[in-house]
Amino acid sequence: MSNTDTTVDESQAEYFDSERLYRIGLYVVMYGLAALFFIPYWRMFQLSVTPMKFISQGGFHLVPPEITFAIWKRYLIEEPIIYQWAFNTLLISSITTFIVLVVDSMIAYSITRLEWPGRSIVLGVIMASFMIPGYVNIIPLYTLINDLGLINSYWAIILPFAAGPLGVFLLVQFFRDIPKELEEAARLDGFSSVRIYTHMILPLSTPILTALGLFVFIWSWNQFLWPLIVLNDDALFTLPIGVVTLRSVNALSPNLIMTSLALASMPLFIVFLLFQDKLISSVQMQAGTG
Amino acid sequence: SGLTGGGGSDSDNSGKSGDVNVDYWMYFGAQEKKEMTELVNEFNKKDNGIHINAQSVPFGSFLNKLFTAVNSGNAPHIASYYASYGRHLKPITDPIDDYLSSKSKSAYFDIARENTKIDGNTYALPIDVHGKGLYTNDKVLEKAGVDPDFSDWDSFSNAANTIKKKTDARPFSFINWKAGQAAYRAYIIALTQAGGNVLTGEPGDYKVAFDNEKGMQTAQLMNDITGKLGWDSQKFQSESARVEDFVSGKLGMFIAGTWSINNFENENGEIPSDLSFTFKKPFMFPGEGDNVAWAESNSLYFPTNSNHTEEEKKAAVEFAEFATQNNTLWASAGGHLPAAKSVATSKEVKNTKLWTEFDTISTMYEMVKDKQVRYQPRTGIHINSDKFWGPFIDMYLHNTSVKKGVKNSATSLQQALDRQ
Amino acid sequence: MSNVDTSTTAGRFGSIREQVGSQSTRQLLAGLLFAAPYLLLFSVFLLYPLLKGLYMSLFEWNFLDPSQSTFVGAANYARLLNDPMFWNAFWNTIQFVAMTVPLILVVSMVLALGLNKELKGSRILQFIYFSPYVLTVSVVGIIWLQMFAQNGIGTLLLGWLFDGSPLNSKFWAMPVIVVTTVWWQSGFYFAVLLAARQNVPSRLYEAARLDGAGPWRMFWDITLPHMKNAVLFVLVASTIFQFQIFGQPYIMTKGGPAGNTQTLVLYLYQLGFETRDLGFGAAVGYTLLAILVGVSILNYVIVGTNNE
Amino acid sequence: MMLMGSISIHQVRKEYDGDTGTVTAVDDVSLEVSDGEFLTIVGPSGSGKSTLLRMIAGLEDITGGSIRIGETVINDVPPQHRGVAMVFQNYALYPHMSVRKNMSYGLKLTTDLGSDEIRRRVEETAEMMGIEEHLEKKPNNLSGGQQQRVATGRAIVRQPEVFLFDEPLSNLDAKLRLHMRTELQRIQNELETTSVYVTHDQTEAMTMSDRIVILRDGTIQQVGTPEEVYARPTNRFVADFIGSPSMNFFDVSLQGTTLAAPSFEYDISSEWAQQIRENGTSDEFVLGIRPEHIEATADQSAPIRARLDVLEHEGSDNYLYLSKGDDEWTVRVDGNVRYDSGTTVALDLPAEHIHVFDRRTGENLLLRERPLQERTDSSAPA
Amino acid sequence: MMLMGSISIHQVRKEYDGDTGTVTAVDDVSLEVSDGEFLTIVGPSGSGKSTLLRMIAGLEDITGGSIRIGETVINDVPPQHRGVAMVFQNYALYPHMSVRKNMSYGLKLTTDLGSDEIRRRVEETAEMMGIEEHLEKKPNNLSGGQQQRVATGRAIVRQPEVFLFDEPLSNLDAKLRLHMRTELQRIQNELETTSVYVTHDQTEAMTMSDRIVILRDGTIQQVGTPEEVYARPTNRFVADFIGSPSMNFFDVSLQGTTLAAPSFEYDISSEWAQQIRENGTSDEFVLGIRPEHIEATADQSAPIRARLDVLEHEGSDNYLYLSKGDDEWTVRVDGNVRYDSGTTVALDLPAEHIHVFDRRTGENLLLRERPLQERTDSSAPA
Ligand SMILES: Nc1ncnc2c1ncn2[C@@H]1O[C@H](COP(=O)(O)OP(=O)(O)OP(=O)(O)O)[C@@H](O)[C@H]1O
Ligand SMILES: Nc1ncnc2c1ncn2[C@@H]1O[C@H](COP(=O)(O)OP(=O)(O)OP(=O)(O)O)[C@@H](O)[C@H]1O
Ligand SMILES: O=P(O)(O)OC[C@H](O)CO
Ligand SMILES: [Mg+2]
Ligand SMILES: [Mg+2]
Repeated sequence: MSNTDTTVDESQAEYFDSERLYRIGLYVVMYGLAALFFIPYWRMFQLSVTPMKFISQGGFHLVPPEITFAIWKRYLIEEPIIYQWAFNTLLISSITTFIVLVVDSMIAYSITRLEWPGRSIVLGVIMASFMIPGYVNIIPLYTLINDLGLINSYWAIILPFAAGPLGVFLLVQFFRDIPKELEEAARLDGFSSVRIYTHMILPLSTPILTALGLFVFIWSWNQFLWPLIVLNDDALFTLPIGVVTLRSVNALSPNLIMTSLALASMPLFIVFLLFQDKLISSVQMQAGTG
Repeated sequence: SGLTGGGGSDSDNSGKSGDVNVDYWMYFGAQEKKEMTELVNEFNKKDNGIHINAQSVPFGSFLNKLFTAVNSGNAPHIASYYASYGRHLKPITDPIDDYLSSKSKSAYFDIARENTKIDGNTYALPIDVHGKGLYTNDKVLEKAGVDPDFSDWDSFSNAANTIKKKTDARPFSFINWKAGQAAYRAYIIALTQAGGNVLTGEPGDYKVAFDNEKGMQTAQLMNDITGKLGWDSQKFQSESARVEDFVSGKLGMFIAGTWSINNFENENGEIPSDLSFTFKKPFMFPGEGDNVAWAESNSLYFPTNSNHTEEEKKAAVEFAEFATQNNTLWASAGGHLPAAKSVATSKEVKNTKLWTEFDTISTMYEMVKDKQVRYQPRTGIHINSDKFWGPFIDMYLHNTSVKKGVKNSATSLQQALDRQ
Repeated sequence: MSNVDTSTTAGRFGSIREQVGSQSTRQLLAGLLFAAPYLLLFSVFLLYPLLKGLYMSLFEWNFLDPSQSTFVGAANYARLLNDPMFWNAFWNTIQFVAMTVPLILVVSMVLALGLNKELKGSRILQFIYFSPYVLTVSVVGIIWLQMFAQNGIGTLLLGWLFDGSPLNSKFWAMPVIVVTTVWWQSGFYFAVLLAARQNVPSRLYEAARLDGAGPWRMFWDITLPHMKNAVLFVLVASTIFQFQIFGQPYIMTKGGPAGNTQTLVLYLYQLGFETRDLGFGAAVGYTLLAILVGVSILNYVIVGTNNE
Repeated sequence: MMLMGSISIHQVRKEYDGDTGTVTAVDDVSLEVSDGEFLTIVGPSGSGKSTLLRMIAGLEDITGGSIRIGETVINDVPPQHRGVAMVFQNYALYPHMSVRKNMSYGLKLTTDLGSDEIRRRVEETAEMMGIEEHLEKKPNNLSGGQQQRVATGRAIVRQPEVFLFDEPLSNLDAKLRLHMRTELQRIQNELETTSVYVTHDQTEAMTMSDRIVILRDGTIQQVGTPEEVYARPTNRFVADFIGSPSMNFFDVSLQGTTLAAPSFEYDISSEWAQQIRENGTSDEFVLGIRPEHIEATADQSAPIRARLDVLEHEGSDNYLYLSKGDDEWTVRVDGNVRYDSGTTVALDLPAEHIHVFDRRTGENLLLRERPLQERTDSSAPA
Repeated sequence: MMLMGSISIHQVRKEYDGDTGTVTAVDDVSLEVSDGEFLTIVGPSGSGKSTLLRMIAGLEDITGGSIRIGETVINDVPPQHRGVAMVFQNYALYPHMSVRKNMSYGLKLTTDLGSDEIRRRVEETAEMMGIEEHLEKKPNNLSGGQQQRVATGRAIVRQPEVFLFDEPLSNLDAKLRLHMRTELQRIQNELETTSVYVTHDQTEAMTMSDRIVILRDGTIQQVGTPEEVYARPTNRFVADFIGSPSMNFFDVSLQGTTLAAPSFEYDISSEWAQQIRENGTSDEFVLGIRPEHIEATADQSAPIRARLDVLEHEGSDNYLYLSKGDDEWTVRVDGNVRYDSGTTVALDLPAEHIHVFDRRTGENLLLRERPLQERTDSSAPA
């Protein structure tokens, strides 16, 4: 009981010094990375307000020598197709989110709370479909959508998306953790199955429903390939594909393109700002690490 | 209605009840779209019982969407596409000779009219004839003190070398746009002047013809511009880099379309006042071949759809005639030479800056009149695809050797033709 | 309890008769009703296309008139094996995944470990790190395209490396797409790893401090073993997702230069929606599926044995 | 009316389909609970206590047998119509509803009482439970004890014929548990509603119940009053389970009239020896005696001796933890009796308190000999 | 050598930056722990027990004051060099390392012992803790009790000068807790290493320690042997905290020499009355008496009477829960004494056992009068 180290005295000073150094280094690294991460945003905004004459001159400006909001004005006021796109995207995302929340919570409730034979097999099949990457299916799905006459319709975007297993997976996990006793107490109190779903399960699941909803919303908002394939009419476009066509149609000016990008990303940035914690926690729920 | 499709529209949407409704898909953008929309609105204002419902479909997926729409029975009555794609579109479009007014049969430039016919049947009406020429930045030329003869390679290359020496601008770019299609069209111009062909043979039995010496030489020339000759850079920083360079005086000359003038506009929609340029016939390439330039027509096709009534088909053609024969706007702002002779030479067109000042439309008119333009081969395949011409961009930027590039391009093109 | 409420009693006996009937029948009925809407969506829009894809891949599929399709058996698959375009896309995709996945892991791990410490402004940092993830691929692609354009900052800073736009360089185009993807995706995995890191009981670090472990040892002996599952999630999820890369090359390079950024899904897209070679496209899709299922199973086996 | 709250359980079975075949959670249990009785079910974890309770409640289907409440077989009656109310271990309060709503919901759905009447009942019950001030709060804002009161209140307000409790106190800390225990007892005294109470805490069972059921692996080991199960455990399992600290057990073999353990020998009468031999299945037995029945004597000549490891004081008792070889002893002595650790203590085992069990079957071989002791005498159950 | 394990805590403070300003977790604590002593820190949740312990361990910076171990001020010494080992509440075993690695990890990192020597030490310790068979297992595969043993073993193997325990038993169930308690005592007897033991269970503190520190809101309320804090609590808080069931308290006012509660009156000597008056800050006091000190008399003329609500039997004692008006009584009587619920019981409060506290400050006003009782007498702490 006597093997105290004799190096105690030297090491203590070092111990606290290196602690401080370590923290300084940490700040440098983390803020440095943040700066790197930020560059693209800054570049986007900077270009969007730089007049064409400076852009075509080339050369590099940290801050543009002259600033113009002509393009912002043009998109926001004179050519508001971007509003139409934003509205379309909002519509698609909202409906998708709504359907996912309702339909997925129903089946998750059914699987976790109601006893019927084969439900574990059904769950197994749904979970296995997790492995199927969305794009593998595009060709047959496309012929299906075509056969159903849904090309150029929002349902073509909404329905296949709502068939995805993510929501079922998350909600099943969550519903499983709602104490069974709550439901049993409710049954003793005379709740029917529907009432348990609407008055117990749903209110108790608001956190996960919000998180899932946000996530589905953002995913749906950001869909690119599929809407590109099934939508034909630029008045029906979503923001993400609209923005790309702006680029190939109006072609040139980087300031024009960057303004449209900034406009296209704005709505989700605001959503993210408002719901940062919820969104991040939903990411974590997906990974089962939250 | 938004959810079930077909809802949105670029033109005034509300047709009167009882009107014949005609759907019209177009891929135009920017100025072109503006002018076309105006034409549609003008037509809709007429009290003729027809309502045109115009929708924009992005160019990149236009063909694909059109095929799908026909396939799923949702095709519009009218669709815009290139006139030389008639053979490719034939399986999904209908001929319109039965509906065509007699006036229309002689309204267009012959070359344009002929190009819309397949086996004697009319499949489309041409809106315009547009082609590629040589744009020169006059300030750069002045600075270098050159004024070459633009129909002779030696003279042209001397001038180019002088520009290279005397200014810090690059003299000449073969392409304006980093896209296979741009390379293809420029290549056709040079190849034709060299006496070569892209394809030979008859429809249904086309053979690739540029994988020979002439084709290879022309490709080599193209490759030299960014290589040995050092006239242009091997960098292509963005798709629009050449246009930006041209506008800012870093590029002296380049090959681009009549409509490319729209790309010179700044964020306020104006051509920069300090930019002075000219549009020339691009007949400076070496060789013993014909001095003709590549040309194309935006046209209106009539996709197959068993749901379309006779009345609608008639109305569709009526609109197409209107839109192709009353489109002075198409020249003034869209930058194209109208395909209808009377329109092309109308006062309104001749009074535009494009005719009087920038020379794009006037030059184009001359070339058409003088039969100095030629359409590309009309194949059954989507011949403009990057799949075939991507290698030319790679060659131009020295990512591929000329030999390999030409071979790749030729092989895949031949394969596609055979598969047809 | 002598005053048992009569209404209770009446209610009780009154409704016994109506409610008699097996509980399990009622549960079965309710269960199926609740499950039906999703199952319908699932079977129509997921299961059916999956099977149809397999079917289509056995045909020379006629787009305009499917009834005219000719059965070719495994010919599409044979063609695929001899298709240099497929193999090019395949190897490009593998290259992309092999570069992107480890980079994402490292970057997101550094971000997570750094942000686990209490830093001033950590909410803002978290916002910045995560925010690219909420962008759509088109925005991401175009911004990064611009970063390496003529006067793009990337070109200016790193131009000496690749002489011109890296997106024109056979060597650099893919790395730029990789970096773009890392910027876009790391935030997601950062959030996952951060949560995993925060779930490591702090008591363990205290015990380790008393045991004399330094930061490095703690990382290897405590942090990493605890985050093992999260790290595996990152690896598997990002591998599967990155295998499906489409948007970035579609927007930034169109698969060029010289086909060097052509990827499987991009090829799939071109086959299906440009060439309309649907049968062959379906075969490519199924091959991609087989690869991904293989990756998942491989992972399952590795995780399975690791968790012994 | 008198029979309303009686429960009659007849050969009830419950099987679950587990991953590895069928699990029999409750195995052929028969039991009568009379109206107003307070019956406790104890047993180790997994012994089927909750399952049995939940079958009475209607939360589990009954695989075999029948259960009556009053006159009615309730096997197929849905839970809300069985006239039972249940208090769960973790209270199962609806977290998103106020206390008032928690308490009134059942009344609203299962009776046709007017809302005024419901209000009155809820408030009356809340007052009885001392939670009238918290009626508008959400359960999460209440302490554990208060939540427990709400849960009990929610059961009471429905005025059921039977209360079912599933370990209602186990989430509370020691002091509060003690308090709520007496409170529950007070309430049951007042309402006289038939109650079935599940716990795995034998102290709770011994102090609260009229009768105790000891379950093990889904079968009843013994049913009896606290005094009975304490003094006359039918087998070693019950003897071990009931009483705290547990009974001391020693592996012995019977040699003549001597029970020989590794570290001591103990003589019994020849009648007992014979009885043990007759009933036993082999020569291997277990000798059992409760800590409170062992006498630590001054008489250093006593045959059984062991070394004191630790002495602990509890209430007015001292507990001695002793050992000799592999045999360990726990002995309860008076708080005045004092020993130092390390000293050797002599022990005496009064014959009237020893139990002998068959080592294989665990059966109590001297059951007949064990008189039922009065609960309040000095060696009563702990 | 003798001083090596002594701890000297001098005016130690700990402040945390909370969301709502600074939180003072430990407030000016001074304390001497002598070598080999077993000191227990008790107090309610949030009183600063863990914080104080963790400052000794080096897991928290010390905001003010100093701590010595042996001769060295260890404020700035990193934890691994303080010669302390700690057992955590949830054991903090490294879950992915075998028991053997768990135990040897610290030795490997902080000493230059050869691997043979480490192996020997680990196995020796494992044997001592009875976990030698589990050395190759992962902690998750062990029961709670075994994990506790590993955690303790991991501390022991390092042969520290000071053991620190932070509620090491609170994750175990009642029976196991009792068992491990005696085991820890046995080990500490054997090793004689200075130990600081944090718990909020006063029974643990009373049975295990040489001395007890009672903390409240970061300040020391009292330091003393178990006997001292039981018999001579410096204030109402200590009196309430120590002893189970808790002391009975009644709000009283002093009228002449009579302490008047709502439901009874109690006469005290005039000297006491005077002393109370002099030391008190007002006329409001609290009368306190432990359940075991109240005498339930047959003498029905006794002045204090209350109605019996519940009687509970525990060990060889009966606990009576009585009430009169708002005053509630808990009384411990002999197990033989028997009452029926509902009867009225007469109570006597021996003067030598009553405590009077200032109602505002809580100070024990009769501290001087309270003799230190022997621990083993019949009214010892429970
Ligand atoms: N839903 C179920 N499915 C399968 N087996 C079950 C189920 N519920 C309980 N069991 C099994 O039935 C047996 C009895 O369980 P039960 O919950 O009744 O025990 P218990 O005595 O209440 O235990 P505890 O004291 O832990 O609450 C156990 O073996 C348990 O594993
Ligand atoms: N890291 C911290 N940051 C801020 N405040 C803290 C921190 N750790 C403890 N505290 C506060 O310090 C006070 C003392 O906490 P401490 O953990 O020492 O209490 P404790 O007596 O050990 O309680 P318990 O019995 O619940 O373990 C509490 O008010 C607590 O909220
Ligand atoms: O179309 P998205 O937005 O799903 O893009 C997917 C990416 O291309 C995969 O890396
Ligand atoms: Mg249970
Ligand atoms: Mg603590």
